Amino acid sequence: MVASVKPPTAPPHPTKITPKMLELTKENRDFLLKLHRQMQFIRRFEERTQEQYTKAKIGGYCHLNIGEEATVVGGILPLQLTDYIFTSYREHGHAIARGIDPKAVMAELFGKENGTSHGRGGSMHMFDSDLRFMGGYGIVGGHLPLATGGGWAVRYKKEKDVVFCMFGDGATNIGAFHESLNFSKVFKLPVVWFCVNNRYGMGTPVEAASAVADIYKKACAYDMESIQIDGMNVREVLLKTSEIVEKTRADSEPRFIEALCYRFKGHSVVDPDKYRSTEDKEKFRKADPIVAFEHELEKAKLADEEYFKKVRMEVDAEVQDIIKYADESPEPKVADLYKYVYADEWEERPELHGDPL
Amino acid sequence: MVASVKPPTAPPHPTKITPKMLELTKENRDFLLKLHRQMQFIRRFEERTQEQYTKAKIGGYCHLNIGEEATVVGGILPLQLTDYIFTSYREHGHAIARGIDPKAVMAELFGKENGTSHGRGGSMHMFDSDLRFMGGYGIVGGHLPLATGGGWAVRYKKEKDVVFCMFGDGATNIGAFHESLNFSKVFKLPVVWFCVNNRYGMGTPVEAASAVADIYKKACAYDMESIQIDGMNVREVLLKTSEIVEKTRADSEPRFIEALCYRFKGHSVVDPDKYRSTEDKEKFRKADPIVAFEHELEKAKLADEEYFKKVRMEVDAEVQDIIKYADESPEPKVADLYKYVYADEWEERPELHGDPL
Amino acid sequence: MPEEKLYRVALREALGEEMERDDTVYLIGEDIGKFGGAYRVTDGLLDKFGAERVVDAPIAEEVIVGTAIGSAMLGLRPVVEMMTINFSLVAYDQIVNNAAKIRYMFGGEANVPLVIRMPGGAGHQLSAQHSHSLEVLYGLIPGLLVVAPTTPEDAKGMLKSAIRTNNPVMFLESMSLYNVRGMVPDGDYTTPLGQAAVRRKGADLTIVGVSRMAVLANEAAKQLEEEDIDVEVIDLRSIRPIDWPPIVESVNRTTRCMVVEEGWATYGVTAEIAAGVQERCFDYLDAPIRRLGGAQVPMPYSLPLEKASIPTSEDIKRMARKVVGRKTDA
Amino acid sequence: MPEEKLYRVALREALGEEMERDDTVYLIGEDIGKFGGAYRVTDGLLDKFGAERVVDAPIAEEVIVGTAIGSAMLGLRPVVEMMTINFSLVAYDQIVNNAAKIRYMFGGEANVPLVIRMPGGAGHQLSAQHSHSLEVLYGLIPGLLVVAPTTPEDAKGMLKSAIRTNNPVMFLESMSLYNVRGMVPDGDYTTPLGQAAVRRKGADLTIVGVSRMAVLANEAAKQLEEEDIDVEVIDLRSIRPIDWPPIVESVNRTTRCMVVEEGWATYGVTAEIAAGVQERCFDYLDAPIRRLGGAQVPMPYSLPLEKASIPTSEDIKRMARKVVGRKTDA
Ligand SMILES: Cc1ncc(C[n+]2csc(CCOP(=O)(O)OP(=O)(O)O)c2C)c(N)n1
Ligand SMILES: Cc1ncc(C[n+]2csc(CCOP(=O)(O)OP(=O)(O)O)c2C)c(N)n1
Ligand SMILES: [Mg+2]
Ligand SMILES: [Mg+2]
Repeated sequence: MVASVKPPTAPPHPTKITPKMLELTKENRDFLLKLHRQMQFIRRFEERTQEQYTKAKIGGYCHLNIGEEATVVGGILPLQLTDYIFTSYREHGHAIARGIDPKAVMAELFGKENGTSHGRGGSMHMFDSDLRFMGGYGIVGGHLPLATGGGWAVRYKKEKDVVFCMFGDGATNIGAFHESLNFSKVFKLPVVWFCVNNRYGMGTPVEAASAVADIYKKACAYDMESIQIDGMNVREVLLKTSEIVEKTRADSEPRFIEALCYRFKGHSVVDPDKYRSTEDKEKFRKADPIVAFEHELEKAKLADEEYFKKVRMEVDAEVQDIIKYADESPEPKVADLYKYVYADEWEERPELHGDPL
Repeated sequence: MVASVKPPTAPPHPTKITPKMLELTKENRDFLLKLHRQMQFIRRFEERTQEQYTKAKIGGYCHLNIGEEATVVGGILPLQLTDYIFTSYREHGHAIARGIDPKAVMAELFGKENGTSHGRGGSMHMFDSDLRFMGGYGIVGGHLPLATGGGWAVRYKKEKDVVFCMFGDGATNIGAFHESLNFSKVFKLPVVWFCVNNRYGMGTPVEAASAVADIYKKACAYDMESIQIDGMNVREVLLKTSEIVEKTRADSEPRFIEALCYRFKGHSVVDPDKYRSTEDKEKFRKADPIVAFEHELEKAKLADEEYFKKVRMEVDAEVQDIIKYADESPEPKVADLYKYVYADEWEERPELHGDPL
Repeated sequence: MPEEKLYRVALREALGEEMERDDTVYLIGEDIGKFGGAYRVTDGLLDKFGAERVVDAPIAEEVIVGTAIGSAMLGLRPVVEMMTINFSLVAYDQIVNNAAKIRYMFGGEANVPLVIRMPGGAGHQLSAQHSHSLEVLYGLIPGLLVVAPTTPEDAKGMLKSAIRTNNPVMFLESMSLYNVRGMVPDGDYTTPLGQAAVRRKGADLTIVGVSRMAVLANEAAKQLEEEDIDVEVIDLRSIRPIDWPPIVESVNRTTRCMVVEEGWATYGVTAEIAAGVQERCFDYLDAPIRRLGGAQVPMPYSLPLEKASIPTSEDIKRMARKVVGRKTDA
Repeated sequence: MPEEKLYRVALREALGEEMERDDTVYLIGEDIGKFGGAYRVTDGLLDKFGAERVVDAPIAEEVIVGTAIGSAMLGLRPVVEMMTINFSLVAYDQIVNNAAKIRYMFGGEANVPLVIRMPGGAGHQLSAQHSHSLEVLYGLIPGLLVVAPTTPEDAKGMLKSAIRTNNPVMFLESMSLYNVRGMVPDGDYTTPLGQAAVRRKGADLTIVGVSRMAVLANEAAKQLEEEDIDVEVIDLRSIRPIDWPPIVESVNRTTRCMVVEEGWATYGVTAEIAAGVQERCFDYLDAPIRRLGGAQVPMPYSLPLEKASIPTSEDIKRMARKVVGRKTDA
């Protein structure tokens, strides 16, 4: 990974999240405000990403995390830096929460050489091996078998890392989901399956696609511990995820988490989003995970509207800089088109390029 | 289908199996003895199939039903002739129990033109559209989506038929299983999923491959009614299957049955079967479904050893004739190699044959 | 009266008209109903035909295709939409091992009247997992018919033929053609499967184009006219079977041939065309048959890299000049 | 000392030796341990290396391949056994969309050192769903290396190379070769990937054979000697990349070429070879390049039909005579 600096917005990775750390007390103020800032940063990053898409600075499919920030920050923060993450195409926020330089994330969105994947991957394929961020993937459910393999490798090497695999509600209906959960349980792999149930797979509501609407119940077929959590509440996500992750680290048994949330925008930035009712959208808007957390912080007198405003301004300025950075970054060289297809000596074999004679 | 005559061994298809019909009483004697005869016929058919394989009259992979006769007869008999069956490669007995002329089954095994599939399919691919026997399939789990489609068509046409889908324990770990069960429940399709748990998929015991060893429990992930039955007891299989099938016919909700049994022979006729303990084999041999049923019949004084002997001799003679028939049947013509690849006018298009110029 | 229509609208009309004509025809796919289809081909059909006939399925390509096959065996005529050909790989086993083989392995006792529609192709920065063409994966398989229409007229007429045949048809659309306009005849008509179309007559060189590349080849041909290169353009249209006679007739006349596809040329569709042409036209050929395809890379996201990966009409012209022996550029 | 060994034993030795050399190498597949492998290639390895390194997996090809890929990204070197190439279609998405693309789509930041071994081919009356060759499905895909060794020596040496490279390798075995014997060098050796092998020198005709057909071509060539036809036989060995230099050198010398595969020739491996040879050797060719492949049908069970579906050395001879212009038979 080519990111130049570690992100200023990355929160500390505490050794272990405890209930105490999440209490709304003065002592915890720094930590709590960092959580808040992180969510706010991701929100702003995504809003500006959408804008840059409209300006044609970003292309392809582009799926935003807006509305899901509590699952993003709350899901990823409890992980150790030695843990592995496999996730889907809706992963800009995941990458940032993991500590990847947001500049590298934006540069990737701009298709630039200094993006996380050197501009080859784009929105759906962020990657960072140093941070064990093992990729965003575009085939729904297709990365679950890979996460299983991550768990296999950890167990094989007798290490104590956890593999964290994030996917949507829609992904739980595809065959690879079933094979992966079963396999992980049969071989006792240290994988935490983290389902971000935003209640829709594109235009299809979860209950129209899944025989059980409470996704966490699907784990019964694998005799796997499974919980459902409020994915709009960052403190709950953080705490419950941490508990599950540490249990899995201790006994190398896979576990399942379903985090209930809602995506505030269309499936991707070009989706006119006509299939959801205004009432529904309103209802969930009211439960905005950032606003809800701000209310908590305010009520506990840990911060006030002025502070939140300041944060919004600060992250806005940061994202401005990031966009500038991405915009000014270099494009990949066309001469490097075939670079990276093969490893080692195969990289340069011309017969593998198949150029016309 | 080219079967010339309906099989003498096919039992009647009663409108509906009732508990009463299965009581060990004089009144039921005819019906019960027909069940017995059917199982015995299939057993003998399979033993002789194995022998013919050794004589190289039969080739390819050849999977026998020996030991599983109670699931075969008990599973298929409760179906109406208008119901549909999709099954796997271990289906000679299934075809016979359905009422396909055993001569056509053996002819198929011999690769003859008058086999159920005109010699093109062989052991794994028996078919009969008149009897709605929709095929034996060779890709593990690959026919479950087809059965789902059968259920879809029945629902679409607003008919009252049931689709009966038979598969092994090993097949429940593959993705297509999950997708099919979920889909059938979401759309309320009249499919009965019938798992023949013979405790092994090739050399792999069920508990080494499946996170839950009680396969019927997997249905929980689809909120589907599911039962486990004794697959060594033909009366139980018949009764329970009938109940489930009729429920599904009534409400068009998919249901799941796990029938516990054991295969007495290797996975296929060439398998030396070294992976199962002698104790295990002995234990299950003692529970032989045919012997067990004979004991019941004897105890109830509905038949005696002499009768059973007579049946064995009779079915043996029948199978002899069948082999002779198959042996004397004509091979497909090499000139017909391309017949059946395409339907209608496409069948004869030479550019689809791709013969060398 | 014939009218100018979008390719996607022509497809929609074919679907709607066939559904009206035959109530065994139904559509199944992901987000084809309420969402209107990822590429809006099926937009409006749910309202017209209801949820029984325009089925929004779970994200589960294997059972979607399997359901279609199974129901086809029982007499329905399903039309599947795969959101893109890339996702069809998840259902590849169902298509190859079931749809294509069922008729044969059951000795002709079953039919699988099934259409699988799917867009392919690059040019939208969708990167490695969403951008490929892959026609050859289906062209290879006995038991399948495979077509790739390039005009609104063909899109409609061939889709109707595909729905009416009793064979499984892979109906390959191109993302980049959905917004193309063209005249569409009035009323009910069908365009036969299995036939190539000569798009332009010419004397110096035959270019056979696959899917969207046939359109580009036509553009290139127009421009080459100014350079006094008279190109015949054949739109392959049918990938399985290949319609050899017009190709052979053309090459025997022009004595030169090149073949263009958007996908990877090595082991691509163009390999078969080139191999087949040299077998059939050997004595007439004045130059080797050249092939042009996309760069042999998983499609990169970066705009300049993606552009460099897809054949352009400039690339076609460059190669055409070479094949006819003009040295107008390096 | 070099010794005569079975092809399957040579493979087994390669696996065992590589596992001893490098403890990141492990095997995963269905029934490769306790059962000993459907074709007994892995027999005995479970006892030697334990269940952690010889993994009996559930029947779930997608997660088997996915597990291998994921663990390879984390530094292990998995060797997958697919029971047959036919079942690999269930995992085709994982192979194409993940194994082959991961390195590229993540800009070179990940490697996938992975081997997938799988037997293909017909001749055992396994019928439509268990008998196909399908090499081209993998040959097409950038990011993969694809090989098909035909001798015990190559089987061992190439499998070792496959395990040692940092690229995903599709290692295509042939069911019908497992019992073939041949000399295998002593000790640790590797045979490079990516290279064709000239099996026999000749002056009249070049036959390029794919997988087992290279063996048959060799037999045919011996017999053709008696008819005074001097055939050069090239064993393709590497399906991706294709090793063009020895093929081109040979055809330019013999001026005639034919290509043989067991699979379907239309859109098959032979299409690419024929297309590529005519591009490279056009001025030297004295006859069209001919292709021979299996009958374009889902493989029938019936013995006479199956026999009629697979190229024989008689078929090769017949076509060879035609290519060199002998009219010894119709
Ligand atoms: C195998 C496959 N089928 C279809 C698609 C198209 N597609 C992309 S995202 C998506 C919806 C996924 O929904 P969900 O898993 O709930 O995740 P979300 O987008 O809501 O985060 C679909 C259908 C795909 N990428 N892969
Ligand atoms: C997708 C696929 N993988 C592997 C195989 C090879 N195979 C054939 S039968 C079988 C075991 C199946 O076990 P189970 O489902 O329990 O059925 P049983 O044979 O016990 O009746 C295997 C692995 C196959 N045919 N298809
Ligand atoms: Mg969702
Ligand atoms: Mg079993």
